[in-house]
Amino acid sequence: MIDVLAAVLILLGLGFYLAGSIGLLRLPDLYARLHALTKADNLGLGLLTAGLALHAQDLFTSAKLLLIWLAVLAASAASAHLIARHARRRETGT
Amino acid sequence: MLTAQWLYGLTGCVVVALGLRAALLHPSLLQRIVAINVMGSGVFLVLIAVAYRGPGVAPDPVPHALVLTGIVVAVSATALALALVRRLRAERNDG
Amino acid sequence: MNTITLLVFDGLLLISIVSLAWAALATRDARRSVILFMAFGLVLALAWGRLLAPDVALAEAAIGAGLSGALLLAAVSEQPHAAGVVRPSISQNPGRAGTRTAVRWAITLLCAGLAGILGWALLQGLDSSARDTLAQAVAANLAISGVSNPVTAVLLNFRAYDTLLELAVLLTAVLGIFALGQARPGYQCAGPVFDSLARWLAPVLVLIAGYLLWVGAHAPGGAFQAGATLAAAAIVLRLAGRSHIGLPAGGSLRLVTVAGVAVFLLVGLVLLLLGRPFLGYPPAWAGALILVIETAAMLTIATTLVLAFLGGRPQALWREPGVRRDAPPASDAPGAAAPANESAAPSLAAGTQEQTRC
Amino acid sequence: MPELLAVSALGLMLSLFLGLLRVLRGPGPGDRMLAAQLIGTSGVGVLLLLSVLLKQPALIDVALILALLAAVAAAAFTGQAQEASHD
Repeated sequence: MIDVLAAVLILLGLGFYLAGSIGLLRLPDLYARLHALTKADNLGLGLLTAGLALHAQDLFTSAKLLLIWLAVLAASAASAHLIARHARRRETGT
Repeated sequence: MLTAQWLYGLTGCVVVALGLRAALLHPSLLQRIVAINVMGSGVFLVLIAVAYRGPGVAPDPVPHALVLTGIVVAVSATALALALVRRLRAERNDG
Repeated sequence: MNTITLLVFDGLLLISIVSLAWAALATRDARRSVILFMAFGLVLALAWGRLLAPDVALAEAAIGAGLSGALLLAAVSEQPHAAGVVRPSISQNPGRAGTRTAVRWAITLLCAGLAGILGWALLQGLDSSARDTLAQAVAANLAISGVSNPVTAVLLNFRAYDTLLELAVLLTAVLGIFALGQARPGYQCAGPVFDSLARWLAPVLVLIAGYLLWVGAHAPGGAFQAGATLAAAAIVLRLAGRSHIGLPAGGSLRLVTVAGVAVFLLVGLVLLLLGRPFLGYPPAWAGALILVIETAAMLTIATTLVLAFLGGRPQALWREPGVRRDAPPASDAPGAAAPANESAAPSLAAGTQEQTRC
Repeated sequence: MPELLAVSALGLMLSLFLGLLRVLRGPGPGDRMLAAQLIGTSGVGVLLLLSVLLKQPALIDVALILALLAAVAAAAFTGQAQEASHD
């Protein structure tokens, strides 16, 4: 039962990853791509780590998986903000 | 001979050649430093491929230790080279 | 993983490695080159994981994909224009252009030939059966090395000389950097978003560094990976515009910079005095001695990498002895110690006296 | 389960590869950094799956370091971008 749940989570995560990367490739401009990337970062990796945490034997591993997700989440939020601001500054020429 | 060994090893050789060519020919000093790093990574790829013993078998730890040392030496050499570039630029601006 | 899946996986990974290496070196835009190089390091970390080299993967993730990139990006940002330090052109004379093209082709062919020879030698070596003697020697002696991670055993016991000399190389690099100029001025504040990120990222990195140092005895990890992670913590604080990045000032900074080599040598010499070979640990003590050496090495490696990121000698290092020399004549005044402290405190910023809170 | 993990690892490798195309294509530095971020996140996923597939629990630590340093890289990029816009 837990294995099935883990499998579903991992496959869902994979779907978000692929959607995010196809979006990054196909969407027209930086801001739209920024939007696509967050799908892969937040949901894709989140579902993947959730699935693997169910699969993991010990609590320490699960805790590390959670920390990985939080780290990527924070890094992607901060860097999306910084990249967008940087791009805007370049556009407005300040 | 394992497939992964020669596949990764030969890729390492290609990366060494790419790095060496750019280190000799690239006009920018900074990118020559990048090129030397790429070249080093190619060497590491060869060494780790040689150490590989197949899935589920413990690899040879000696090349791993060599590569670890190599990575740390490479970053310190890079730092020194960047300091040299910085100084060179300062001297040129003065003159 | 079955054979076909693995082969496709390897194929994608190797195409990524080669195309990133190519793209990083083909461009004339230095910043683009560095971003591509960082991606290259990241993909390499996957390759190390795939080839069952997690120790190397850890170091690559911390150094190759992280710190080298940060060092190079800091250097790029200082450049007056994105094209990098372009060599003065040898000649604009069109007559020479033909010769230059010929030289380019000759060098390209030379490199291709070298790759061919290297590949041939590799395949010969992989075919020969007389190998694994070192791996067997490591496996046979692992029990008396004091640690159970074979890579750590090689680095700090069987081939401890190499690691000692490696630390000496690091020290030489730091001295070279010191000799070349002053640390670059600090960064501007990255703003509240990054500041709050740094606020929790730095302590987590310090924690992970400690974990990697400890776990290195029996699992992948060790002084190098821990040192790089610790350095990353300081660099995050630096990038967030903090004035205190945890670097000691003055004499302590010198001590930490040489600690790795010093402790290593001290252990070796004491063992010599006790009648053992240089760095030939007694098996009962090996584990503890390795941990002591690794702790010192971690601090030295972290300090070295942070100083490398600063790109020159921090003013703290050179000013502080001057302050001490001046201090005694004025020491009858009770406030005399205060200015000395004041000049030492901002010097933690390593060359950025004008740093303010964000 | 191993088959599923292997296929997922392959899928994430594909996602990384698509990110690679965006890195190579650009056009702006922001796009490249974004794509590098995707390569990083996919790489973290690949490492997590490999750690189970190859029975190498230490690869989780590698993924952790990569995830933490992704933030450092982004900061280094924007830090230098700010300086570049300064002059």
